[in-house]
Amino acid sequence: MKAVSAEEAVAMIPNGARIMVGGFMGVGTPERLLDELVRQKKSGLALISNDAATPGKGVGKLFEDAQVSSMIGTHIGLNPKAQQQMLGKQITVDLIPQGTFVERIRAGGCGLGGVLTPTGVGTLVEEGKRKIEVDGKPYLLETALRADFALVHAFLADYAGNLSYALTARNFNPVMAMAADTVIVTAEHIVPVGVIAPDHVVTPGPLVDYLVANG
Amino acid sequence: MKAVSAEEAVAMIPNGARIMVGGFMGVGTPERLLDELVRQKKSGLALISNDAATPGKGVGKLFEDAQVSSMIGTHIGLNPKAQQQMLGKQITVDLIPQGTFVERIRAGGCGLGGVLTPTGVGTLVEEGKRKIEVDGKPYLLETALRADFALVHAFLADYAGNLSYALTARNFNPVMAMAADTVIVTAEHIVPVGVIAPDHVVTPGPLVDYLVANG
Amino acid sequence: MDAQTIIARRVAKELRPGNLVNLGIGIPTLVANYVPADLKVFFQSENGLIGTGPIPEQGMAHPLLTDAGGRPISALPGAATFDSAMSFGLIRGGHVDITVLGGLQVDAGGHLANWMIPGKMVPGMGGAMDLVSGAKRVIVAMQHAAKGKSKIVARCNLPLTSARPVDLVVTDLAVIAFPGGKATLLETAPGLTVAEVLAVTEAELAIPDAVPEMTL
Amino acid sequence: MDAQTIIARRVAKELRPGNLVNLGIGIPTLVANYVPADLKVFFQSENGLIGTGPIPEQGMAHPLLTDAGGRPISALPGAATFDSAMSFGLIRGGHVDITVLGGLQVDAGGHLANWMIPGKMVPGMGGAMDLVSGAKRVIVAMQHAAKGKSKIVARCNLPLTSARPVDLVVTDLAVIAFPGGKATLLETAPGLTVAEVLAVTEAELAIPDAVPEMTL
Repeated sequence: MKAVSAEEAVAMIPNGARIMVGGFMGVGTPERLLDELVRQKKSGLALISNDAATPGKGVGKLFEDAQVSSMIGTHIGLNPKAQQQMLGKQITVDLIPQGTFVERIRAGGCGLGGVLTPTGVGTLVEEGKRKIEVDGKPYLLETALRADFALVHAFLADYAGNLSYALTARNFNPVMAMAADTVIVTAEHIVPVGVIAPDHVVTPGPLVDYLVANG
Repeated sequence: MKAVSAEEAVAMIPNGARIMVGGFMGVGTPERLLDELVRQKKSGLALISNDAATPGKGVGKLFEDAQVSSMIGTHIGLNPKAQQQMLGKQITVDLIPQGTFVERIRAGGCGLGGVLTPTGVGTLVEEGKRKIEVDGKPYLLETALRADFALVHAFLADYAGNLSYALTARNFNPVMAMAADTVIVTAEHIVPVGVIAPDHVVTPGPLVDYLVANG
Repeated sequence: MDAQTIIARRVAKELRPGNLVNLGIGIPTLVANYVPADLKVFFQSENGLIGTGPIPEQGMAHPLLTDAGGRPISALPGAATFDSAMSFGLIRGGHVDITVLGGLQVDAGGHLANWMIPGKMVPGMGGAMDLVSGAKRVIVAMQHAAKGKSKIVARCNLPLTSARPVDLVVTDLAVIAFPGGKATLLETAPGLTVAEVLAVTEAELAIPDAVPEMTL
Repeated sequence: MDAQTIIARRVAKELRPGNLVNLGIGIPTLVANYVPADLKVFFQSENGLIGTGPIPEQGMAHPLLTDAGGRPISALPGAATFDSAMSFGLIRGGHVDITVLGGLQVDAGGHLANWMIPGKMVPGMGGAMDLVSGAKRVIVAMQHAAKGKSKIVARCNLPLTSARPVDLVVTDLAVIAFPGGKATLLETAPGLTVAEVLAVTEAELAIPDAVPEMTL
């Protein structure tokens, strides 16, 4: 784990990178990294995020100047800019069920090739997917999902990179922190080692590559 | 969630039941329920447990008087009684990789039909299993595993059934608490609602059917 | 009583002590308002909470505690938070006793369409497909008709949310279940006759000997 | 220096700052004793801990804090605990930088057999198959020969632990890697010649121009 500035962290992300961003409607999103992605005008981003948040909030900021070229998510209903760009075919959007979304990312982080889910069987979601029967019940084979970078927001981070999360800001952050080649974290509070008790650590330090320092 | 005595809890378990028992070498095992299974002489149990512990400890107690008829686990190397019964064909033992064991239980608890794992490909473990390629890489399809009863040991349980675990006694308990028709819990301490902060609850109360009361 | 209130009140009567309940946005959210104070149920918010409480008092909201729409909520004593993998493990794994969702169409076989209108903007299915596939009991809370057209249809022409049929539909006019895979009229709204309900329902409904009025 | 000490000391030299390391039982466990005090590595115990520390002092052991063999351990400041799904997610997902395991046989292609001897009592593979399949780097720490027979064999006749070849084998006599899928002698134990190692090795070994002695 290395402490860096938000500027240094985002400078590592090339245009066209595949990025996972934690958060649910902008709650639990690393806003400082999003602001910096905007400031550094990163473009052609392949975004993996539950939703498109709202304009000006969380990943919603990336749609203001069309920095996203493709998105995998579950819902973009509350961001008109993302919708316009999807309808105008400026971005391709792959909308998938939320439980499938999180399991695919978990599989990517846990070295699984995929999972079998009943969700989507008999719907449009099954198009182009392998259907596999187990004990006579049909499931869709949903494959693992990984990214070049995961942008994660924690509540507490200690000097060793251990992370804990608060309330509903946990959401996709812990699974994304396992599913990317490089994991960059912001935290509401950076605290000494030992402040987060071992049983309360959700993301162990060795998973974190870069922690954005205060100031 | 209903508070019961250990005697009442175990009385619900019929002979021949399929039971999952938390713990790793007896650490994090609900000993009071194991003692009661012995006292009530339950027989023909289909045991799902990581290991056979050691004689007289944890699930090891069930092998003293041959109460187990079959076992799915990952290792029985430290319980000579379990080994004798396996070699004597008194019990059938299905030994599987530990990562596969826990993912199969998780799948059972999370409504997945199974997972694709690279573990075991090209080894004896792949016998009789479907091999599935994803992006040119082979995986074994490992199916979901559930039980009639999960016997779970927590560190703290509150009056609403919320559970938290301590140190390495967490192990298989949280996944098993999701993968059985009936979940019975013992805890080191029963505490008022609110003592376990929402962010520190690992197993939410609605998953727990019975909590074994003190005394 | 307006249509939404009828629906929300009637759905609230389906909740049992100890139930883990997930309420979708729209009419389903209103159901929480009509749960008797002495009935202990748990509400799940799929963004990672069991124990959802009412909108917090002025000045008590926390930006990291919201519902799935991003609106501030409170957490009751005994609440538990978790990540999205756990949240959908609970949903897909059948640990949610009741999910209440809105609907665009439900057909005579109980199939629900509620996420997509071809040709229109598709916002995404969010958690709806997992909820309908996985919850122990699926209740659809919706108006009986929209723009004069029955939403209880012979066969959905909108894309399905799940191949799994729902368990109960509660509208402002009727309560419908699907025993044996066949749409069956269980109750009518107060003051309505069976014939009046049938007249505005596209799907064929089985009519039991007794069809009482809803008690609200 | 005895065989075990040679092996453990040499393996310890493979650890890099920040590595997440899983040590198997037996010789691998000894590796922790030879990690320089100023080298910050994290040890994982697959029963649910990162930050394993030494055996606790008298009276300080806690019955709920043990290693995968059930023996009391301590946890260092900054330790983290988790359930088995997470533990094996870390292992299978490639988050463990180095796993050190014992071996029964390693063959010329780097394949490891370490969990089963047909006809003998099979205790179970525990976490070994996941560790070999998933860790970023797999190091086998074992004696070069057992009962006078080379454990570095042409081809494993014992059942494999994984189809994936290991990265490094450290024995009391040699260090062997598998560049291009071919067993290659990298180092000999202090005082041993290449010829002496070859004489007790069943597998054919490629010999680079320079084969230095281990520094321990």
